[in-house]
Amino acid sequence: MILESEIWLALVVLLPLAGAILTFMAPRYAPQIGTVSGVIVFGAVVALTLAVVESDATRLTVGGWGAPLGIDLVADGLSTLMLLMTAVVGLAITAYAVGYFGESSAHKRAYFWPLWLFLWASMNALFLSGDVFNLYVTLELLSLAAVALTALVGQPAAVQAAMRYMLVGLAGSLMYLMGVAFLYAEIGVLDIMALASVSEATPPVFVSAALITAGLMMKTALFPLHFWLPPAHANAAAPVSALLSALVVKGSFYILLRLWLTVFAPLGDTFAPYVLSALGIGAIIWGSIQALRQPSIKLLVAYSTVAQLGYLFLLIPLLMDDGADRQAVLSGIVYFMIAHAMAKSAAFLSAGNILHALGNDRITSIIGMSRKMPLTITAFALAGISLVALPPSAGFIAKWLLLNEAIDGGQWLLVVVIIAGGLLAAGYVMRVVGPAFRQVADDQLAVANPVVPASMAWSALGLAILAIVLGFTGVYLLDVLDIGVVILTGGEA
Amino acid sequence: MIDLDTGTFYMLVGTVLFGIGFYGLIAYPHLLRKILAMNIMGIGVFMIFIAAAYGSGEGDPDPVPHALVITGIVVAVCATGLALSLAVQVQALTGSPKLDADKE
Amino acid sequence: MTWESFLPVAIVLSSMIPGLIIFWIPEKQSQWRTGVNLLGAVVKLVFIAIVMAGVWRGDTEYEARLSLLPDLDLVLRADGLGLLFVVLSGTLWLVTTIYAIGYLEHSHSRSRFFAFFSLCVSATMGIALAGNLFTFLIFYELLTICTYPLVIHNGTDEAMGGGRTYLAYTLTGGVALLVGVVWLSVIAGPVEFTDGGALGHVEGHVTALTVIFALFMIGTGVKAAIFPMHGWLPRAMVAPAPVSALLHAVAVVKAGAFGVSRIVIDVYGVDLAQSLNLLLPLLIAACTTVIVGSVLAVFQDDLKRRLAYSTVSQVSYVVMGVAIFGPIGAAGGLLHLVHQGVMKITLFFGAGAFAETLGVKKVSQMNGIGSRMPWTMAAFTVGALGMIGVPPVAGFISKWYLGTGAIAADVDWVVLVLLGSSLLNAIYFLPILYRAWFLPQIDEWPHEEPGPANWMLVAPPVVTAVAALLLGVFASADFSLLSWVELIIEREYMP
Amino acid sequence: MTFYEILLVVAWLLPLAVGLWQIARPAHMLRYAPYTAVPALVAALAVPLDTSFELSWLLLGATLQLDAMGQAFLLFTATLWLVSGVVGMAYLQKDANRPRFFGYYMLAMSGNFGLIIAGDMLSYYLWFAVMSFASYGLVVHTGAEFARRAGSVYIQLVVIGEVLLFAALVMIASDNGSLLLPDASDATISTLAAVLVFISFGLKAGVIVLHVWLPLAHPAAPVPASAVLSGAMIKAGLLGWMRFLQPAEFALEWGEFLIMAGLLSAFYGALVGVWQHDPKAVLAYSSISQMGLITVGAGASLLLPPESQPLALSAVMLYALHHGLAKGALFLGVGLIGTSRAMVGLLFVPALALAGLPLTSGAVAKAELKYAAESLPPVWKDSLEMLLPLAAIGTTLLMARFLHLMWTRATGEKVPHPIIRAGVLATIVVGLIVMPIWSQASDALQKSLEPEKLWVALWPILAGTVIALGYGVLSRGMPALKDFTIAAGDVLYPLEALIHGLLGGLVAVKKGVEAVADAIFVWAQRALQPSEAQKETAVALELRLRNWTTAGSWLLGLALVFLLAVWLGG
Repeated sequence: MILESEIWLALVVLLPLAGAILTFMAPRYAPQIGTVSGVIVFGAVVALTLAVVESDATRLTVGGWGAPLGIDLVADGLSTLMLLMTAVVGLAITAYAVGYFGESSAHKRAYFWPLWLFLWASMNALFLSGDVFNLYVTLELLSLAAVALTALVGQPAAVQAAMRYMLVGLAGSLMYLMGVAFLYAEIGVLDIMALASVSEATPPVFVSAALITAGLMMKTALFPLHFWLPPAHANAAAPVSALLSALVVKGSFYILLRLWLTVFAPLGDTFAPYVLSALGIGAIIWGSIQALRQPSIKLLVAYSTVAQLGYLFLLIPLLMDDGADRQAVLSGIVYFMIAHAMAKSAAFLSAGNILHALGNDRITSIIGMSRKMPLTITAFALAGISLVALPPSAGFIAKWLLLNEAIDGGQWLLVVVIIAGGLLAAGYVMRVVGPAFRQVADDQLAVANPVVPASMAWSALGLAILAIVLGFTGVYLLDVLDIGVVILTGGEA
Repeated sequence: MIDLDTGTFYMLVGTVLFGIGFYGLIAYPHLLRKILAMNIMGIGVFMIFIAAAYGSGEGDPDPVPHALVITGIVVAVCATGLALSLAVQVQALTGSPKLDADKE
Repeated sequence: MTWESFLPVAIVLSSMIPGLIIFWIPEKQSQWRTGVNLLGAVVKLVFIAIVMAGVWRGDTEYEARLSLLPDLDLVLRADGLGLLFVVLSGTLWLVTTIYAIGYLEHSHSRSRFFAFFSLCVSATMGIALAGNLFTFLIFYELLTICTYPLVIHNGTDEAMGGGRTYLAYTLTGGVALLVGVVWLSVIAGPVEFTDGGALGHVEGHVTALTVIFALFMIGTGVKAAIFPMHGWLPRAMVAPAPVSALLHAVAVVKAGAFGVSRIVIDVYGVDLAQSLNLLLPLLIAACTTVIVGSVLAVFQDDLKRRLAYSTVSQVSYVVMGVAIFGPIGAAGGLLHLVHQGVMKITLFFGAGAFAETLGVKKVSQMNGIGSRMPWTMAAFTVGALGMIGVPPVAGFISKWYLGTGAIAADVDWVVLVLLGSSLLNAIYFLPILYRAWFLPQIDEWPHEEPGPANWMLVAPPVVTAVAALLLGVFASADFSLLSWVELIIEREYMP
Repeated sequence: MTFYEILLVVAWLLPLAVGLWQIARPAHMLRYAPYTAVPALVAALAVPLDTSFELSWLLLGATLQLDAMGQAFLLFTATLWLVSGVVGMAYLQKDANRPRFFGYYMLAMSGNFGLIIAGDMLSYYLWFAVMSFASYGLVVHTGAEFARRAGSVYIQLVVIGEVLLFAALVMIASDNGSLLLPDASDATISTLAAVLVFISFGLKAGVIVLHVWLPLAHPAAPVPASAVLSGAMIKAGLLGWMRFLQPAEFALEWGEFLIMAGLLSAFYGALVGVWQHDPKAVLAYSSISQMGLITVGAGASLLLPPESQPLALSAVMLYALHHGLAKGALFLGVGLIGTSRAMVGLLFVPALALAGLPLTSGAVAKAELKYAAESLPPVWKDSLEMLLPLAAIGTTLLMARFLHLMWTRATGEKVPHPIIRAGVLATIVVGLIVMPIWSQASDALQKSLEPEKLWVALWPILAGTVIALGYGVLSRGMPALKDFTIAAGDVLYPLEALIHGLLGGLVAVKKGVEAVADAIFVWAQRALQPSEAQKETAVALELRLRNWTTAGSWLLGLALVFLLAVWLGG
């Protein structure tokens, strides 16, 4: 029996939720249940994608309530791609976690699986939410799961980082909610499309835009509000770092993107997009500089995230500019999100392997390790290639799109920044890859015979390879993105 | 006296509460204070929703914000719970109810 | 996929697949590694031969296309110019592989080495067969990436430093190229390499086209080691000899020079380039490099460094040829693309063999080496004389075309540069020959391996030296390189 | 391919093939080495004139030919290579490096033959190069300090010559679109190209100032090598001039220039040569001087009206032939040092022939030269009539010096190797026999025997002899005069000093550039590389951001900025 495409909308949220509950109830079998759930969720997302490709944008009114009180799930090209990105990274992280939480304490394992699947469910729900309040709820749930996962390691630094992350999450969500409240007070609807069709440039919308943008900026860790990210991402367990950096920050950015394309579209010709772009520039420079300074690999990778997130904001002015090819700009930004998700998760998982095998992740420890941990170092190097945006990689295609639009729009400052960011990235990636290739005698290695479980090594490598291979699939991805996206950027609503 | 209608008044109060909460969040290093400040912020937001439900005061109040506020309160309670447990852990692990960077 | 579209892909894959396989071959299974390597190299040559025959006849279009983004295709296409480079690198790959097997007999991480080595060759093939700027860019950067592990193969501080310099230069160059390519496609749409130039439909944009050209020249010039972007090359000489030989004498630097040719001939077209006044600055840059490289070479005692500076100088001959407006000069440049490769690889093979067999790394240690390693030194001598431009070694033929081309294009002063360069070449090569053949040996060799030199180290330079001789002696035979170059000029340069 | 064509190819390639083999496999075919010149000799005698054929696949298309000039050159060249080779085998009998020597010997021989039968400029260039580079091996053969120094000077000038010739060829080819030698005569050669051709071949021919390598290299090489260097290879420069700069398109000034350069060389060679103490150096200077006279002939041929030009050219060829054989015999004769005076006495024959004693080849050649000079414009005719005898006096003095030096070294301690003796004899005899046959063709012999010519030929020799004897008597009482010498290479030393100065300047410039570059590099590194303080500041600033008060202020501030941005930017 072929299910109606709407059903998949519900299933991609419900399935991971069910998995979370099951793993919580049967902690002994959590890895097995988690793995199976991961595969099933992945399958469901693929099925949804196929359904969306076939029947264009899809909408499900849960329980038949309908707006304004009911919950509407909406899948268009953008959300489908986000779901797919989450599913791919999620599957790899699931595989990785099986090895990572294998023999270590049962306690961590017992909490990791339900929290992770719960996070996945809220992530999927977030991408499918059709109204601004549901976005708040899913965002908050996402934060809570992420915070709990951060604290999972239980070390003081991790708990402190989690606490800070918690406060950031709450403050950000509350600002967002405040913005929603203003919006509702002014317009009286919550559905995004409905808001988009009636929103105008009035003072309450201004206030709302400021609050929402500021709150989401902090949750997306846009410079200079990124202060919470490096400690949280660096101190969490490796699979958690990977999903925080690759996915969770994308959640809040997704909301930002979606709202600016619709509800706040009337504010597109103000200075606001330029402020975002300027902060993006700051992020690229500052994040890269910090990445060049960090003594440990995970911190380095975390600061790399700070830098890379800057790229997402860089071209917002063009995205909001009627004169530019907005569709192409959006393609570039989305492609960048996806490329970054693959590369960054691969980098964090490799860093996790190094930490696992060597007992620490200091850069000095990996001297000469390319011989001993070839898969891991290769994974990191490949991920690095995508982060630096060297061809042929997804990062390269993304940067190509961004660069193309920047040049087309005559934004030469942005061209310079994009380029400089790439070179700086090369600098910090080489800080890891270079020493790994150094040749030293066995007795000078940090650990003579490092051991990494196969599932960990391969899931990192798999994601890294994907970060390269996705460079060849641009046409398909962008075809998917085009579904229903006319409404977003065409201003025809 | 400035003549304020009820809706606008509550909206202002909500905004002020949000501001106070925000100040509390950033000004006091003690985690418990921060969590409480967060709750005050939340209450401020809810207040605005209620004010929005009130609208101009004529006709029936809009039911939607009420539903939202209830949902919001549930979420806030969950969050507060998690935050408190983390704060306890911080205290237990570091011996201080403050984050490192906030200690002067 | 049709047979015609499969072949260009096959030429690229026939070294990429062996490369990827070799990664997984355990360190000690050297027979397997050798087998896979040689098999790939031979299979590639077969594919190349088939394609060459078709292109020569001119009745078959070998093209494969993969769409990466709307309006952005990955295109591999075999044409005369591309095949010139393909044949050069394909043939020399086989020779170098044999050499490398002998050279690295006792080295560590051989699987890694040979794997990246093969990948580099694939990247070079991709550069040669790229059908548009985008594809060129992709393989160009791929080459940068795959070469890095080879440069730092020894893993010493010096090697790491060399690798860092290498990356710093090439990545910066790549960035310039990237901006240029993007910018040009914004102005002109997707740019396919077209005989006679691809920008015929573009009107105006004079400033932009000029700046883009400059960006291209920076991008390709870094790899071609055009002064003052040559700094990486001598420092990259810390790499093992086969790397210096194939990659830094042939693949990498030639990729740059080849890129210059592609851009001038098939993107801008000589006429447009000339009318935008782009060729003269390029010519001046090339001539400066020729002289500066030679002058610096004179002062080097380290043999490989001397050869590296010589490469800096010689590769710019190719650029010079392309920058001389007219078919004769262009022919000279393209001829030198091949000639320099064959001669310089001979020299590097020689240098590597001296280092590996006797531990001789400096010019000042080479006294009497001619009687100890006569075959290798004889090959080295042929290469060196060719570099100076002594007939009948191939180098003479290309210099001849460059010279006559320069006069035909009314840039007579270029002849002076050729003269100066020949003199300088003589200044830094002849003393080596003199020491080797006429001076008695000083004490003992620094690090002598007992017994005769490994044949795998001796045969390759002899083969390439003979090739360098034959290329010169039979320059105007029926199926010679020269006739191929003339075919290119006729079809692509001024169609 | 006809038989004669094959013969030409064999004549030219056999020495090359055997020579390469010789270098690769020492001592394998050593004993046959000299005889690789035989096919060339046969070819010179047998191949019909004006045979010409193309090898289109070779280089950029090569042509081989044998014309009258080529035949004459091939004849004496092949003879000389053959005889010197045979003598050399004996001379170097105990030399361990003999195989290497003959390897280079054959390569140079092949080059020499190749350039003679080359029908196009590129082939000429190629074989000229082969010969020049290969003979480096001959010059430095002994490995002595002196030889190495000579070799170094030699090779530097060879390279310069090659390079200049290359430039000239490139220009000629571009202007004319053809490389064939006969075409060069129909075409116009730009003045610059002509100057380059003059210099590059002048280096080989030893024209004054360009001669500096010659007095070093010829004496430094072993005897058989000196013989071919001075007798055969030096003529390649001359042949080059004649091949490349044919009269038809040549301006008068060039003829005058060549005559003046030739005369200068002739006198200069004699003036410096007489102060040498090494018999071979004396001979080398004599070569310079004699080549000067031949250059005069070449110059004269340009000044002559077209109908008289063949006469001048045949005079030049005759002179070249004569000088080649005579000088070859003298150089080989140096191998007789230490033998009896009777042996050394044998050398009087070629010496007197060089001086132009009637009935010798020298007299014939000189007569022909003078005969040609008679058709010159009056100014030149008169000057040459006056100056040529003076040159003959110079030659006589040189020969006297040479014979004196040999005479004093004739200690009689050694019995000459029979082959060496035979070789010297053979060269003399061939010279004596071949010359008349040749000169018969142009009536030169008769001309040289006319009474007034006899006296003209004779008096300079007598005068020279008197001066030499007078000097001998004078110097006996004056040791200072006896020991006076001019270092072989003469103006080389100031030239070298000059070049070293220039090079020193270059090095200084390079150092300066490097210093500046270093300074910039250091500066850039410092500018790009943040200082420790800056690094710490960056890290500290980053940590500072984590403070909630700071972060919260940023958040609030940014929210306000946004509010302003949307509010104001309507």
